[in-house]
Amino acid sequence: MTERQLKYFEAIHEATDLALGADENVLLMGLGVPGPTGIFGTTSGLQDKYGARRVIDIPSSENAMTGVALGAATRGKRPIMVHMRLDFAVLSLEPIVNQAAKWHYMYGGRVRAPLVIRMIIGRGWGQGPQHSQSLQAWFAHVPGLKVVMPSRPCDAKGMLLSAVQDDAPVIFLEHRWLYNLEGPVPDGVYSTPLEGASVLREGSDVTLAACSYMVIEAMRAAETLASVGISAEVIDLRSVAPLDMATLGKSVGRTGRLVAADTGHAECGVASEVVAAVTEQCFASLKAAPQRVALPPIPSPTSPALADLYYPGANEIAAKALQTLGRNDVLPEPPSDPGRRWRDTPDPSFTGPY
Amino acid sequence: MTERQLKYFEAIHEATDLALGADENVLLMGLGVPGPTGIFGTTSGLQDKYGARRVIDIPSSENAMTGVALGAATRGKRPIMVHMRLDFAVLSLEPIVNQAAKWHYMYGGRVRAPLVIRMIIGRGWGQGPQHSQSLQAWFAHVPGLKVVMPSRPCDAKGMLLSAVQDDAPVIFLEHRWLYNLEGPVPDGVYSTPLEGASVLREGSDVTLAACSYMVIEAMRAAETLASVGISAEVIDLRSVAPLDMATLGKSVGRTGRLVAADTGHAECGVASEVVAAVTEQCFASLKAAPQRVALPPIPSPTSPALADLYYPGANEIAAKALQTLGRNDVLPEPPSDPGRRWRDTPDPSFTGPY
Amino acid sequence: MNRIRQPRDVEPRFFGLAPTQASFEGAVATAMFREMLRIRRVEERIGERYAEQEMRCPTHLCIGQEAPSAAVCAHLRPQDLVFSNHRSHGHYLAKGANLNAMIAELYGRATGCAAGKGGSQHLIDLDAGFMGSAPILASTISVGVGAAWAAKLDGRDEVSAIFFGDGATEEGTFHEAMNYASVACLPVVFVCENNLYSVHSELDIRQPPRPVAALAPAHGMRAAVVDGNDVEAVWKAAGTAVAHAILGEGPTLIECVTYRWREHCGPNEDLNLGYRSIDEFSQWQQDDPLERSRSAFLAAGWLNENVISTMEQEISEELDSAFDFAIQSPFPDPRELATHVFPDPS
Amino acid sequence: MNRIRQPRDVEPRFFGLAPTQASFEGAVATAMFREMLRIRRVEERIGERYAEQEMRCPTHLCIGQEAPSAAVCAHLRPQDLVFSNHRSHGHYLAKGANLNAMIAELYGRATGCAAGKGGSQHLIDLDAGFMGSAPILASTISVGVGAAWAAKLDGRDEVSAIFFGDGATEEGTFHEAMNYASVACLPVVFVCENNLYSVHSELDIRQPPRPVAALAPAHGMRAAVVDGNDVEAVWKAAGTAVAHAILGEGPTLIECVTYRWREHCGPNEDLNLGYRSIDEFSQWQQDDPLERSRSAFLAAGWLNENVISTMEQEISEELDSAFDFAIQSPFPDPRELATHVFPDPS
Ligand SMILES: Cc1ncc(C[n+]2csc(CCOP(=O)(O)OP(=O)(O)O)c2C)c(N)n1
Ligand SMILES: Cc1ncc(C[n+]2csc(CCOP(=O)(O)OP(=O)(O)O)c2C)c(N)n1
Ligand SMILES: [Mg+2]
Ligand SMILES: [Mg+2]
Repeated sequence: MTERQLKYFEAIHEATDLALGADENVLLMGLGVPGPTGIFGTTSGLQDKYGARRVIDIPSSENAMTGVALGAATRGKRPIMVHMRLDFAVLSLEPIVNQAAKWHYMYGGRVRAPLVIRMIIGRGWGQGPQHSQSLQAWFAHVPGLKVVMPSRPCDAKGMLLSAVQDDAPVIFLEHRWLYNLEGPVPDGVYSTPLEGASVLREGSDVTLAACSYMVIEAMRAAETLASVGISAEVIDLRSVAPLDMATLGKSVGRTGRLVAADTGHAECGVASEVVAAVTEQCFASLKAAPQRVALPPIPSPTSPALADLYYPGANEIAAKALQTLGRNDVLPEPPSDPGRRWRDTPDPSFTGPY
Repeated sequence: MTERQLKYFEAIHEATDLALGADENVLLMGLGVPGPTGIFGTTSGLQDKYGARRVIDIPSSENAMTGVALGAATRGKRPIMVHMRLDFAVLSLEPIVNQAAKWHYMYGGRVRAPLVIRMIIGRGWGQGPQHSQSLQAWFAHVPGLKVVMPSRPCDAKGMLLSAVQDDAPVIFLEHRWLYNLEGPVPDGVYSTPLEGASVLREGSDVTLAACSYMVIEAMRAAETLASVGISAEVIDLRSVAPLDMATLGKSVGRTGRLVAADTGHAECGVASEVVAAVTEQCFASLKAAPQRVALPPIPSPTSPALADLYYPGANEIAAKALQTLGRNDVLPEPPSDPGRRWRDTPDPSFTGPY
Repeated sequence: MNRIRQPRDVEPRFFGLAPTQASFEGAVATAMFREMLRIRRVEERIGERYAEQEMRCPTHLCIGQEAPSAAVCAHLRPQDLVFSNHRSHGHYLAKGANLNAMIAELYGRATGCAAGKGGSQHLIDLDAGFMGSAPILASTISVGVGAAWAAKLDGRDEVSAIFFGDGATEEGTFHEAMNYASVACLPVVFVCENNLYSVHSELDIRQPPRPVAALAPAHGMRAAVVDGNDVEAVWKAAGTAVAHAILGEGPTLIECVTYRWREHCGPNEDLNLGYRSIDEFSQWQQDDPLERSRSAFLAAGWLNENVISTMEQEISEELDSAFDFAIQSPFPDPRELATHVFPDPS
Repeated sequence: MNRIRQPRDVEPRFFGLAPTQASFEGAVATAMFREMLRIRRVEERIGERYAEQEMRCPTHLCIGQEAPSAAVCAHLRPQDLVFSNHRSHGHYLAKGANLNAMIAELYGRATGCAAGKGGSQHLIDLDAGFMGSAPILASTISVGVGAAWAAKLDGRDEVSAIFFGDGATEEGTFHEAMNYASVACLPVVFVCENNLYSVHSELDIRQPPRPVAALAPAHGMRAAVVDGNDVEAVWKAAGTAVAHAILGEGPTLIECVTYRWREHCGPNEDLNLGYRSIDEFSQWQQDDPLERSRSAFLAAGWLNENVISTMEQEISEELDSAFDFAIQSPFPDPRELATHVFPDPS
């Protein structure tokens, strides 16, 4: 195993670079993609390397440009489209959901639409109601889309490489707060399957199933729980559609307890899906009511004084885990920068690797 | 109680007529609203009665016209906007979800957006992948929206009247196959709350919780189950956001068994939400794994030969109910028109009232 | 403009586009006539048999609007691509796509061009360059632009012709797509079949009084509005548009003013609905594009009654066999329900 | 067009709109100068204090672009409405909205104009007719059209002025909104602040070479493109546009070509990023709208140095007290998190 460490955004950059290098048909498109800040560094320098035909800036026409990407995909191209915020991609749901997700099926398998749509989920520093939505549940609800939310640099790279190679449309969701986390990332081309969760920490008392940034919080919760003698298993869902029921089932079969944590809202969300699917399939194993940790049913407020109350984290996950165990230990506060007044930037105490 | 019977579409028409009559600020807008077929009869004659200023035809610009409705709503109007198919409203998610749902919150309560958006959910006769989507889960996922799906004419009328009076944006979803069902509808103005489920049939063995057209199928399933001695309680959710957890909890508290049936897909859908929320809150009451009845994770096929296999109905609900009871009775086929080769039009044997 | 009520209200206008100087002659004209006749007969036959309730899907007939399909596709080469909307039969047929597979698709059979999964609103025939049709208004416009973009990137000599109605031009994505086709200078011909109605709503309440074609120059594109029942006029405008596309000179919008004879969706006439007057309807019916070319081409000596009756005969036989094919084809196997959700690895 | 690189590249064009004949005189000019100066100083002060990290929200400064705000709002009456985008401070201030509440909003305080829930990207002041701003591109355009529609329905004499950037004009909804404003003949003034960039992407790669204003006639609307750093030119075009709106003569689009001095989002300069040249930047900086009117109005005798320094003094004091107000204001109470999700019954 290589010990090379990359940050999450570097892993995305490397995967994109490799994908562009390996196949002439791969295209990279998005407003600001070739620009000086390169979508938070994930696309920097790639236009210089691969040219303005393949790495292109586009008008802010999210709807039609998604249709354009779909059209190019049906003609042999493999576009990667990037949205700086998922919230902007809401304008492109018609081409994503009515069209791209269904073209293969509704034309009886005659057409393929190998399209990757990267969307960044914003958070913090007053991103507020229109720059921080985490709408993965919408995509996971729609047949024909694969929806992945890697939390680790190695998965970000391997899953992006797989996504580009897949002939289905893939929604690739990146939480902004993961961008500076570091972890080991193998060199060269490899691919990580687009389905399949990963057990990041083994444990026997309770299963913490999380996706994207909430995996970080779940890992921290597991630490805290360990300090009071509770052994938590942490599952990084990686893909939210399809869910890896085998891994979930195996874990809950052992622990009998489940906390599902998602970056989005609870109602009709990924946490609900995890709870519903596990309950339906593993009811006999469950020793306590499964619990959800998700955003409250409130739009995201801008003031840090409210945003701090809005986002659940390790504490909330740990508390729900205790609840499944019928315990009411007082948990130690997770370590945190004492100079940190607001929680609207990522906790500097956590930078990976994990 | 009046014994007057109205069809579902007549109830919608009557509510709209009353709302327009009661308040000058109520507007009715949508492509084809004043046209000769009047949105399947629900808007017929209303332009003649209330004039072309208040009952208006619009361009097929779903995005901007929703913004227009929002703007008018912020200035004291109470628009009712109509989409002939929910699938078309996908083009208007930006103004619905980023804007209308959030304006009251993100402007600190300064603005109100009393907006009703009616969307018809299509089905049958080869409506296929782009004319039959049932995406209520998307709306239910978003804070700031109220999402209702009445199944009975009396609720359609009472909830539409409430929706028009509510100062929040309300998503009002009507399944096309309900339109010709008849039921008792009180005269005059009344309002049915936008939250709160309704127990349509009492029972003690299993709870069937359904919304919209699936309520019809659940009622038929309850009949079938009764024929083998099983007493099913049928809950019409009516509102899918918020869910009426009190009614659900009370029922499952008695029956210990739950089947949740929705017209949409299972994954991150309303059926999952019902199962997750009930499990989280009523775990101790549950005697068996709750079950979901929903569309398979497949786009809607057009050929009747495939569509017939696609849509679950009373049989599937009854079968899941048996499963929660650990029984494997062979159920009688529900009565059906022998001349009916395909199930792509509503079953003529069921026309209400119920 | 608009207030087009009668065929003679259409006032041709050219925005930076000159109609082709190529002469419109016998063979070309005859082939177009035959295509229009064929489309008419296919649609009529569907109309006749729709009442049998064996074609169980929403079906939008293009009777009265055959000229743009025939005239635009006359310029397209086998490698060129067509994208279409809900009223797609004419586009599909004129591009040379498979009739049997189309009828079987309407009948929901496994042998349908979309394996029965699409129906009338989702026709496709990749072999013929008919790339797909979809009923969400304007939804295939950007997709067609994307196909043209891929062609340009790959240096393939391919033109995308994209058909849509006047209603679709009210969708913002149409503008976004025009803007990108223009900026990227793509080989696209946008074809708007303006039949004055979107379902039952007339143009005047939906759009300001200017030709749809006037939108194109605002996006830096060429355009023309022509009499869409005059197959020669459409052919002349489309010829230049396709030539510009082939020469790498970017996109063009052609607006063809025409008229739908049957109800919006379904096989019947709909004068009983009252949204259009009998007078208006009959004036347009007298302006029948098929009849206009028939008499003009007879007069020019390009056609004679014998040739026409041979055409009728051939078409009728082709249709008999297409409907037989459809009816004798099996329905999709139940296992097909779950196939094609995701592509198998290629 | 476009290839605007230097201020003098802007070539005014009028599409069916005549600039007002009203003369541009002392009091009007002075008031506009003062408003521009005030906007400049507010933005500079935000820029200075942003580094303290107490204004914790994305903030888009409009330094260099003050003229359109001042000139358009000079024509608006108290009952008229303004809708805005992410770069909203100038629009907010010029419409006479509350400065204290704006600064408190940036500081995330309970006394903010949106109770701290919105931040810089969601300003509002209903009392001043500032109806809201939102950062999703083009999202408030249709909302402003809807407000104008309500006014027309109710027979209220109200004009909606809607501000947005060149990037927003690439969104389809902008076209849909123009189409409807035109068809329904609504009292709207669309104001495009074309600063040649969308974040770091220049206009030429995003739009074909034509003024943004050329889009309007395609939708049956009047329009003009003017030098957006020339407060008089904007004022003259806007005057006619507002008058047409008031007279029930429908919407107008005014494109103001201008330039942003600071980074897209945040308080700093960004020449280090290299997406625009130092040369380009400094030419535009020399074309400072504030300096241009200052010298012109001094020359005309409408201003003198004393008046200006009084203005500076007043503004500085106003700012001191606004920042004091913000900093002394409480943060929202934790209970506020869950309020306003749904309105209480009215
Ligand atoms: C986005 C969207 N909105 C509404 C509809 C409903 N609809 C189906 S066909 C049609 C008419 C479209 O008119 P036009 O584009 O002129 O085509 P025509 O039917 O006249 O050929 C409408 C409104 C739709 N399919 N898609
Ligand atoms: C729908 C949407 N797409 C993308 C963005 C990201 N974004 C924020 S501001 C901006 C630049 C917009 O440029 P312009 O409209 O010209 O305004 P300017 O910033 O130049 O004043 C972009 C692309 C957004 N906010 N909304
Ligand atoms: Mg039409
Ligand atoms: Mg700009």
